[in-house]
Amino acid sequence: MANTTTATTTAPAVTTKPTTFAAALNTAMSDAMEGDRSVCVFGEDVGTLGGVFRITDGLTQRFGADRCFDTPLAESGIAGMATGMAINGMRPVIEMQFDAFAYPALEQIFSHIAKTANRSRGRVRLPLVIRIPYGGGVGGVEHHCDSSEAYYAHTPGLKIYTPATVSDAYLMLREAIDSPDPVIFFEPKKLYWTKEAVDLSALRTQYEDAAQDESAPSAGVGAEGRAVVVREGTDVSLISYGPSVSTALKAAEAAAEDGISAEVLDLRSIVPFDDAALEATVTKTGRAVVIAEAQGFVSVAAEIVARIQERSFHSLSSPVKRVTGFDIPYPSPKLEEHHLPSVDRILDALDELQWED
Amino acid sequence: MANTTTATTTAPAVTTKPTTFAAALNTAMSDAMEGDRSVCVFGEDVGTLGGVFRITDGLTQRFGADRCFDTPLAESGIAGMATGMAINGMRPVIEMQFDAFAYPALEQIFSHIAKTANRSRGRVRLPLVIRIPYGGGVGGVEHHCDSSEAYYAHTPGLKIYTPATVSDAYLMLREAIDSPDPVIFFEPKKLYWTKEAVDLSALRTQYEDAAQDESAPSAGVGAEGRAVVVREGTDVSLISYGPSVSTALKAAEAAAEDGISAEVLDLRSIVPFDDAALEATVTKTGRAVVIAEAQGFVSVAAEIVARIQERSFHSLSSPVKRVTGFDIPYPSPKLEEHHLPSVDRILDALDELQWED
Amino acid sequence: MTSETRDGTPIQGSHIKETSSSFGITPEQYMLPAAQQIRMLDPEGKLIPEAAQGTSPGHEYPIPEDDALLAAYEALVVGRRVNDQNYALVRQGRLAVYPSSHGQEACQVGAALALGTGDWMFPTYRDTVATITRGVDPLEVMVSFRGDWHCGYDPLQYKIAALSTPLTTQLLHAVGVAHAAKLRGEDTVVLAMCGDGATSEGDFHEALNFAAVFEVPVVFFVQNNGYAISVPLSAQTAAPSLAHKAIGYGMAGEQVDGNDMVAVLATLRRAVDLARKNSMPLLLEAITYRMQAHTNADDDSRYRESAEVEQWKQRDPLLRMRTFLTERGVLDAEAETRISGKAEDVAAALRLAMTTEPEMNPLEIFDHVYAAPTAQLREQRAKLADELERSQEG
Amino acid sequence: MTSETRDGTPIQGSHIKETSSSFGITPEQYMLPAAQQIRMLDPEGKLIPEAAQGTSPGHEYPIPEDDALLAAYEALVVGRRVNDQNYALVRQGRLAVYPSSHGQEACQVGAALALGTGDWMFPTYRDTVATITRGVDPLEVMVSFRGDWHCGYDPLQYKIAALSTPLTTQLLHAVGVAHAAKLRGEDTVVLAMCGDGATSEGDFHEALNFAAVFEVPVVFFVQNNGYAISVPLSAQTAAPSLAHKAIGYGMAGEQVDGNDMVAVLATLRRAVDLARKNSMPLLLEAITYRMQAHTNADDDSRYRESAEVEQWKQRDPLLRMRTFLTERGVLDAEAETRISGKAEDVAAALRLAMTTEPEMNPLEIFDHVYAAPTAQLREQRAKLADELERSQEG
Ligand SMILES: Cc1ncc(C[n+]2csc(CCOP(=O)(O)OP(=O)(O)O)c2C)c(N)n1
Ligand SMILES: Cc1ncc(C[n+]2csc(CCOP(=O)(O)OP(=O)(O)O)c2C)c(N)n1
Ligand SMILES: [Mg+2]
Ligand SMILES: [Mg+2]
Repeated sequence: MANTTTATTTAPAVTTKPTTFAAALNTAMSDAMEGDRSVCVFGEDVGTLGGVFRITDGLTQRFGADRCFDTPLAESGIAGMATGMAINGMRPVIEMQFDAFAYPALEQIFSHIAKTANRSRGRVRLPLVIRIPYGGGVGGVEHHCDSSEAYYAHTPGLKIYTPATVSDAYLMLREAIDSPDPVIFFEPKKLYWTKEAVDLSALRTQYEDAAQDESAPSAGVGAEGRAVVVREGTDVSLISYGPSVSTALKAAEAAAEDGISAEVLDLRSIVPFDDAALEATVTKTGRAVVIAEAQGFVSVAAEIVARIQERSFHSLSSPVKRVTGFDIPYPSPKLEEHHLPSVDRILDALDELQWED
Repeated sequence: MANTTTATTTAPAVTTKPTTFAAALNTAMSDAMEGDRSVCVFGEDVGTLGGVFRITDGLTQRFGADRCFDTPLAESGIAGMATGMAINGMRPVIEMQFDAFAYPALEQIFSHIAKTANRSRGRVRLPLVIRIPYGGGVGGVEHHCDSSEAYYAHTPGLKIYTPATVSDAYLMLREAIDSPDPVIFFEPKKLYWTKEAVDLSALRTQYEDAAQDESAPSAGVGAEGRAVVVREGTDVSLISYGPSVSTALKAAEAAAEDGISAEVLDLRSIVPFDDAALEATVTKTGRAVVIAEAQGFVSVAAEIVARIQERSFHSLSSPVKRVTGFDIPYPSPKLEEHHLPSVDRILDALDELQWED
Repeated sequence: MTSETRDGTPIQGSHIKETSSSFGITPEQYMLPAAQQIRMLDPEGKLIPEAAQGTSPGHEYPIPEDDALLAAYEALVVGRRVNDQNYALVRQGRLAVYPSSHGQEACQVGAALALGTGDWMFPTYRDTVATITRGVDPLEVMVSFRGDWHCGYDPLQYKIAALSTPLTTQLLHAVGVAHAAKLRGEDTVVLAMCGDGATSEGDFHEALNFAAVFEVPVVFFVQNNGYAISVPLSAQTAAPSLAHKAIGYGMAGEQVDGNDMVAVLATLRRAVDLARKNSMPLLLEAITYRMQAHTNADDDSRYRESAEVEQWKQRDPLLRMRTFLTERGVLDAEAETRISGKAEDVAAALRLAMTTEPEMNPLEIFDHVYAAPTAQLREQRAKLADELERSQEG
Repeated sequence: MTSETRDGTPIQGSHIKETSSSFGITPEQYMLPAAQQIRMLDPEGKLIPEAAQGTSPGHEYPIPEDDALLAAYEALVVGRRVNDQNYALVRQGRLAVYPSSHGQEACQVGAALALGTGDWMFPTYRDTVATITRGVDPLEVMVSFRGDWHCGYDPLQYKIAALSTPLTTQLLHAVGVAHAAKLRGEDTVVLAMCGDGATSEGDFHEALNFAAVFEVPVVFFVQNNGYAISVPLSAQTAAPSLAHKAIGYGMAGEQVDGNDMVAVLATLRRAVDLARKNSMPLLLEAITYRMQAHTNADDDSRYRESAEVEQWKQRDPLLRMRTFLTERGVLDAEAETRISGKAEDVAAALRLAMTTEPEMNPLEIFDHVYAAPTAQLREQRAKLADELERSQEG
């Protein structure tokens, strides 16, 4: 398992050229396919077209149509076939075209993918990855912008990863593909074309060296989860994941101008959940705001709030706040700005944290 | 809308004979069918057989196979056809045979049933009810004991009701059928054969009189939710719903012997959510334990904890505790006692509520 | 022993047996599509001699009357103009997205014109032109493609469901609408539309099966335009044809040249007729072609040769119909002028409408989630209202 | 124009064309089931003359060798004994639940015996006997029905998936197993089982379509036992037969008398053979009957006449096979004694095992959810361990 405790790579940043989140995902898949013949990629339009977001671009050309291929248009079929292939020794990486179009696969995911290892007493493991582009901010029409992570996170037996940076896109997808457990891999659509100066080949070496080094401590997301503090602060903790991390960072910057020092925690994996990191930051700051795009009711954000109060109650100087989407169907492109957690809304939440106490 | 603010009926209890939860549900459907030709009932085995739990027993005989009928074995089909029938003027009441067997219908439920009113700007409403037997405690095998309410509760556009008493089984199902919104109606399996001295014809009169009386204040679950305090107490609030209410009541009784006065709140509707009742009880007691059968992670219980701390933080003397199922697939009949919230586990939680403070 | 054949199967009880025997053929012959797709106009727009129209016993279709054909042509011209206008508006950035049915207009028009006013239609995101042809104002249909959150028109008023995006889900709603009508004794026919790719989804199967078991008058109309985004039909199915799927449900299937307006209208009309008369479902597969990319977000050069597209230009439904009607003496210069004038008016109205931003009240996002907003939504609404107020002040 | 028929459909590329032409028939004739269900033994157990076996060109089946038939008979007798023993154990309250395949044993046995050791089987909750026949210890299979949380046996060891309860989901897993094998160049055949009711689920459609498109050797074996709990086949489908569904996927379908051990084995063997040789899927529908209630929780008197059940007793697969093999001289008194002795041994082992409570460690419920328990699960495990400890003390 790769040692990736810090989100930024330690490789020399001298000549790294800007790399997109999409390229990082694409390279993660092709590196995994290169190293392991059992890794295969399939879904709707992932072959010739390279996916509607082009995340699988070039994989069919490079590895052949046996290893990256289009399926008939049926998501339950895709998930079910992946289950069978994983039973029979493969490591399928499947793509759901958009978040809401994974719903036909939910029975396969809830009743089989999540439960197979358990009901076979650990004899049959399903090392498969379900990639789901999720979230808004891209002007998508209805059914194309759901944040559906809560459905999966509530289901025991699934791991839930969601990267927020280009290097995590690479490292976490490699880790997901290598995981013996099924991983739902949530990709924030709005980050696909963001760029960072990241050297993918350095990351590859780092990941593969660590994976080979049996004696190295497993610092991957593994069984513990591994949140990272992406900005240090002392007054309040902003807890988020995936597409909301960048919003949290911007809010922290704005808050700094008002003299509030906000620490930003990127959860990275929702399952496993990193309670230690959460307790550490909240104990340090005494205040917290949880930020996520999904509708707030019965959401991952609710779970985070519950955990904070259960585990760090006496450290809290004020109630934990949530800044989430409203409890409505995802609104239209023209109105999504009013729905999504925004810097202003986070600042409003900070204002309400009873600083006078 | 019926005035049912208290869970117990005000009708004279003199000659009421013991009535089962199942009979209350059955009578609610047949009363609704009697009063409104657009009400129809369908699903797997609900016709000739009367359902695997016999909840629809006799409806086909009484109302004909046009109004209560079996469908082919396909849950997405059932939910999808119900959607179409509701579009075209009917009020379908459909049965999912067991909780986990509703999963094939989730795309229909999430992407259409929950969203149709909104995406048609309120022009097309779907007055349909999806009845789902749920929860454990009946020695069921795998896939037969899921508590899946979180999936639905997280989905805006659905109402989520779950009765815990025989009279609520009647009144809330009538209300669900009369609701202009789609209602997911969760029936605790383990209560089906419990009996209470309830006079169903008195409840019928009560419900129908209130429904006719336009001037009466709408005291149904309506748009507000309507939790009820089923046992008064002063030291701690036990918050629960559906199958866990009786466990909470037993725990309250046991706690009383230890000198702890526990108030028990039955939420009854998860959506809409009754924040006022929740705030009232927590403000009063200052301590709370949330009890639910479902796995705790990203669950309705998590939401309740989050809401309590958001809204009643300064009333709390200690962190809110959760007593829920573990984060595992529902275990086997022989082990379910170790998984389900038990009186002992609730008492343990009470012990941890920092009474010394 | 023959009576034991196919034990327990209910073919005796279905309308298929009656219907097929009224044609003097076996149920199997009736359910399986004719050996060739039904075609009445050749690619040049000449009427094909009856014997070569692809029909076989029980699969003969009468040619619609001239005025119906002229009305269809008019709708074709308007539909094409709407498609092309919207395509241009997308390129100009004045429209967010538009899945064009350019090349498929004969299917679009046929779908709308085959139905009576009491009938229902269930369209997909690609069926804007069908919706307009049935009478919805183009501006209303375009509401959602402009980026609004609702479907624009009133589905109950037009008896047209909101354009459906989750593939194939709407076919089940169509079955439900038909079933509700049947239970009330109404003879509503429902036309349920989907694409070739969509036939792979489980809901397709469940919808056809429910329709056949409940014997409801639903015409399943599959526009097989060769692709599901980038995926060609050959990667979607190995069936002899999509129409062959009908027999697995005890239903009749037929294949029609979807770029032949005459054949599309003729087959759809008969299907609607049979469905209504016998209260039974049918499956009609129209072979057509998506001339443009899936949507403006798509790049079709990645998965098909432009030569293939060029080839299909030769079978343009509009040109074939124009030639046919002109040669038949049904369409003259005057009518042509009137029709293209009408098409231009529709296009002009679309252009005009797109010059202004649609008016949207952000607070309305809370209003229709439930019949009455919950306390929770009222709270959230108040929060947004407060933000909006402050931002106006600020 | 003929070359334009069925534009874009890939029948040319599939194995169906080759296969059918090797039989000298058209693809359509090959894909559609023979006019009658395949049957080799009459209800009394007499061999039916070849001409009356229901075959038609391309649908002929050779009779399996005598020792294969004797082995099948032995498995039938053991299977029946297991069914009846478990039924009794349920009545005595020593087993929680048991969906019996009493009456369907010919299908159960055929499924197991048609496969090679490298092949895979995907059974449902009703397919205990098939699983045992393939070699799993009856006590292992019964683990879950006794109320444990896991499937008992090791699916990878036996190449038998855990009995599946969510209907039809397992057919897709079967396709995946076959596809993985195919990609590695292995010639594994996968037998995927489901009931008549299960064919209505969307996953049935998706599985057959995926199998046909990816040309994988999966034999879909539907045991049509007339009912899905209380719902008769006539309320499940209006198709001429379930086997007719094959053609909608470009697959061959066949119907067999599921209470005729000889015909079941013959048709399954050929299906497995063809699937392996041509890497293609097939659909086989066996007409059989569920002699007992759905499970012990069911009351079948609510939905069927006992006369119907009586009628089916006349076609008991075991008795038919015994008569046939005895008259053929394959089964003698000695063999009969040996076989019934074996069946009694199996039953005795089952009875003995059920006298003791299964040993279960409650803490194991946390151990297999993930390859390594998460911190969260370790915390919950510790909590339960503490409770258990305290309750032992208390
Ligand atoms: C359930 C679901 N899965 C995936 C998609 C994404 N998607 C939208 S259109 C499309 C292709 C549909 O092809 P087809 O049915 O042939 O219709 P066409 O677009 O060609 O008219 C896909 C995959 C969707 N809308 N719904
Ligand atoms: C998805 C799903 N829906 C419903 C059920 C409940 N159920 C269990 S068995 C059964 C009937 C199945 O009938 P059939 O497929 O004919 O198999 P049989 O029991 O007759 O062998 C039903 C409805 C289920 N197990 N899974
Ligand atoms: Mg298409
Ligand atoms: Mg059956």
